[in-house]
Amino acid sequence: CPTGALELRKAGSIFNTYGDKEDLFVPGLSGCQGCNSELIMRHAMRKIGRNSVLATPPGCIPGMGSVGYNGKTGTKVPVFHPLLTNTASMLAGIRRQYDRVGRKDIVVMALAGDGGTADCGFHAVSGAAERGDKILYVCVDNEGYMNTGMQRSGTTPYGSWTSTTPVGEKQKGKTQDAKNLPMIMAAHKCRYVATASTGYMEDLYEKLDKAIAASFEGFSYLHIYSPCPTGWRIPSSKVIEACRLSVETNFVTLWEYTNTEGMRFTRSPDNALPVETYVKMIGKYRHLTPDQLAHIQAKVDEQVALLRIMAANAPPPPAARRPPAGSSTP
Amino acid sequence: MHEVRLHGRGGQGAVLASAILAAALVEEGRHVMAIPAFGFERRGAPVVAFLRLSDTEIRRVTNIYAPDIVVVIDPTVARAVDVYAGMPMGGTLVMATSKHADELVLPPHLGKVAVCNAIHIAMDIFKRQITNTIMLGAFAKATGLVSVASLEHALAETDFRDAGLRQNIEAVRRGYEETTVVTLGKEQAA
Amino acid sequence: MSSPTTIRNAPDNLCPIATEYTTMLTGDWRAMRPVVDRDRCVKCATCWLYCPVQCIHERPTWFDVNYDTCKGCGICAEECPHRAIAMVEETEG
Amino acid sequence: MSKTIVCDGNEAAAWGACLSRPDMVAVYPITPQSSLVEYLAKFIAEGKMDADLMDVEGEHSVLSVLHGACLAGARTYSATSAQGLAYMFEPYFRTPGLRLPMVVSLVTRDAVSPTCVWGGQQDAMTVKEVGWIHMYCETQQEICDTIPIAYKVAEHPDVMLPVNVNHDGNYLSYGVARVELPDQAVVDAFLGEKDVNWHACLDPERPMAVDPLTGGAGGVGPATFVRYRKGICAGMQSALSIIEEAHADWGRRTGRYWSPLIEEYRMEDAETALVTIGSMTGAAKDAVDEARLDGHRIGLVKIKTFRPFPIQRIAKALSKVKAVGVVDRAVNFGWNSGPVFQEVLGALYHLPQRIPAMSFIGGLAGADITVEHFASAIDRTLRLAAGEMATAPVWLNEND
Repeated sequence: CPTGALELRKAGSIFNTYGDKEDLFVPGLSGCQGCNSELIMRHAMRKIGRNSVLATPPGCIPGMGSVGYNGKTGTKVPVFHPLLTNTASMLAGIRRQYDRVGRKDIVVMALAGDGGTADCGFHAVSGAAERGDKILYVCVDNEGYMNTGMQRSGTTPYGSWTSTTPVGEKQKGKTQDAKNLPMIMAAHKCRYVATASTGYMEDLYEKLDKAIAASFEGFSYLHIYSPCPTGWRIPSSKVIEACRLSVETNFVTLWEYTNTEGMRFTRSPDNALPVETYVKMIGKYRHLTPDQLAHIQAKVDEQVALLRIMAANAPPPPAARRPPAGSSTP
Repeated sequence: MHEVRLHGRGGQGAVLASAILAAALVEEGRHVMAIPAFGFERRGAPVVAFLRLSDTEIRRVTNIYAPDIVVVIDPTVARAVDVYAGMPMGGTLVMATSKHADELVLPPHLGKVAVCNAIHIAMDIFKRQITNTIMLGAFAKATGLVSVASLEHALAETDFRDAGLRQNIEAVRRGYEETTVVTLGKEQAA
Repeated sequence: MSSPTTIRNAPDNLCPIATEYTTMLTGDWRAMRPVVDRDRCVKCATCWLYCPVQCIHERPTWFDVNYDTCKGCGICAEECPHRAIAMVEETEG
Repeated sequence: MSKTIVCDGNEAAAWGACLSRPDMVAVYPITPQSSLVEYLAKFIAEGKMDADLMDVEGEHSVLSVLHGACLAGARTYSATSAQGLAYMFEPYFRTPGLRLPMVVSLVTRDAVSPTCVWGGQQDAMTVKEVGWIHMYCETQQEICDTIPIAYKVAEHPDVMLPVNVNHDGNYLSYGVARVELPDQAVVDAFLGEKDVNWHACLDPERPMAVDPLTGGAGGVGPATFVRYRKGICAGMQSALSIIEEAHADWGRRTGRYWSPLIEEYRMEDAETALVTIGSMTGAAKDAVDEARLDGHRIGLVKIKTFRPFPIQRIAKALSKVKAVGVVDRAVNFGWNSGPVFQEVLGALYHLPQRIPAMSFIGGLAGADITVEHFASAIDRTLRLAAGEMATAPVWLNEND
């Protein structure tokens, strides 16, 4: 049984709190069957509400019609297509202007993919984080350019099949490891950085709460791991199961970072299942050799070890020095 | 119209001096166009700035190739560049040097030479070899094209990153007072 | 300083904007239809929590599916802790 | 009260921006623009200018933050050059389509390679077809005055297009001259209330989707896309008269009347003409005067507004001459000529007769175009008028 009584109670509690809140997307968005991005979008905006401005850079999120086609929109809040490369910058400009005119309560946010965040748009994300621009940046990481036909990105894991890291005689999937973007964002000393998974909705909701609050103080970054049934070749009904197994095997770790309390795991990485349990259910890993699998397991272990060190060394001195007046650094 | 070329080294403020001179000339109702010759303006490298002044509108936005006045604010830069290049018959040289005018080896067609021991004055005032504003005083004395009062007014409008206004006013005044002008008798051809 | 948020009718050739909602419905994408067993449903809301199109809605004693938008992904049936949802084939036609 | 200062073109641009009261200024330094953004930062730090300064990580983000700010209601300003413009190109291309009335100074510079950091108009000429209005300034004073004029044009409801106010790198950016700063109240009255996002905004009080996918081969897509493209063309054409009105209005308020689209110099009885653009024009006028002293009836047409291209004005101005020499500070590689030359040829096609024209290219990568260079160009144009044909461009600095 994948869900115990505890998880069941959590679903009810989220429903009781948010079930009446408005779904801020139209009923008919053209995400694939079982699309986890669509799930994230609808929950996130339901939580955030109408006093927001939403950027959805090119990818599945606008691709499913959230910014609409030919004069019709799919979103009930102000929404726009930034460029793939400039999401964080455009948001920073919006936020600065609204701060300037005293409208400081608007959530200025992105629902962006991994490509526009980790690859070609990274300069903008890094720049906005360094400046402490007060925005909420949600990266929906489906490990590649799923909207344009499943090409590899900087967050595609080692060994993964994609349309540009195919499987053949001479090469079997991606030959490099993924970059760990949330760790990079933690190194920017953002106001808030967290990882989340839709397999752990209560955790996701709590992190959204914190991320929204932090976005009024500085750069707030939420990285949500998001299996793509189409691009990863998993049955659409198995998406949540994939989420859960990715976490239970430590392939995905759930943690949060603040610049005052450092890093902490929000779900213990102890007693993890072998990573094989996860990858064997994902079609894009079907070709893995034992060596490749061993490499993935080693990288997972290595990453968890590093995170443990960071978490163990976490809390800095409690009364962190305040930046001088006039500083925009959170 | 007069065409002026300033020679110095990067970091001595030759370009800033041309801008201050431009402001002083405008103060006196003249038209100006000052253009720094552009290269790699690194500290110590030879630097050139151009300035045109006229009582009527100046339209051309071009470099200067035949300056009737040359101002050399660094005593050693003449070793590296031909400061007399393009000067017409009867031109004026304003030179920062510890030498007397008659000790200088000058080309035969100069009309006037003015010398100022600017380094000595700079060490007095700034404790460093900054000669640009001193040589503006020397320019005023040598050419009579601008007054010390106008230069002082222009200085007051200038942002100095290092030295203060009071020091620079003193620099202009001493530059003016301690410049010796020698007419060489060659009148301007034109 | 306040920003003048003048509401004017912009000409329709100026800049692509949209204020009307898309009316597309995705119910006809479905090959398999989730059917809720009302006796088994305990209203735990798990189906609602994980439904990507958020087409689950509450009835007095059970959770129901809006078939206008349900794409038939099967997550609700997979995740239901009480096996209260079955995926059945849509009829041909 | 207006105030006289003596400053270089970059400071003049910074003052023009300051007087236009932008809300948001985004900057990234690049030669020869750097001192311009340093002036802006200084004005803001000293409280002379009430704008938010965003020092961002590159030109791509410079324009991007301004897109966001503009859609949130801000009047915006920035400046760039050459490689910065190239890096900015992705959001640059997008700006006219969103009809964002921004003003960005291009401190024109030649583009690599060969590596160079000096003036030239290759950068601005390379982006002429994107939908930005382009105005080229001749003097420091014109830079200072044209920036407020540019806002007036950009924000006009019948235009709603971004404007580049261009000035030549090195010769104008660092060249120092007298500049009359208009009184703030005069500029305020000239510009009036800003309203930059009435047509498209990102505001929870007016929720809308900005820039949904548009086009495609079916349904309403093709017609919708065409409608927006034609809208930009219509805005450009409206701009021709609005640029003239704005310059006239500026003249009435400040006493300085700049030629808004083209300036005709000694064209009344001209038999041949030079066409110039930007800061080269002053030396060209001096050369025209000298040629006139030698008895040649030559005139000059300076292009101030390059986009939209004032086709009719140029055709009319050149309708009576026997030959035209067009001097460019950039290269059109595909036509083996200067880019302005090609534009002038297009305008001449509107005349019934065929007027021979030839292309001169000079002032690349900081090279000087002197009065002597123009004298040689005039000489060659006179020979063209006399029947000596031209097939290749003349490279003015080839033998410097």
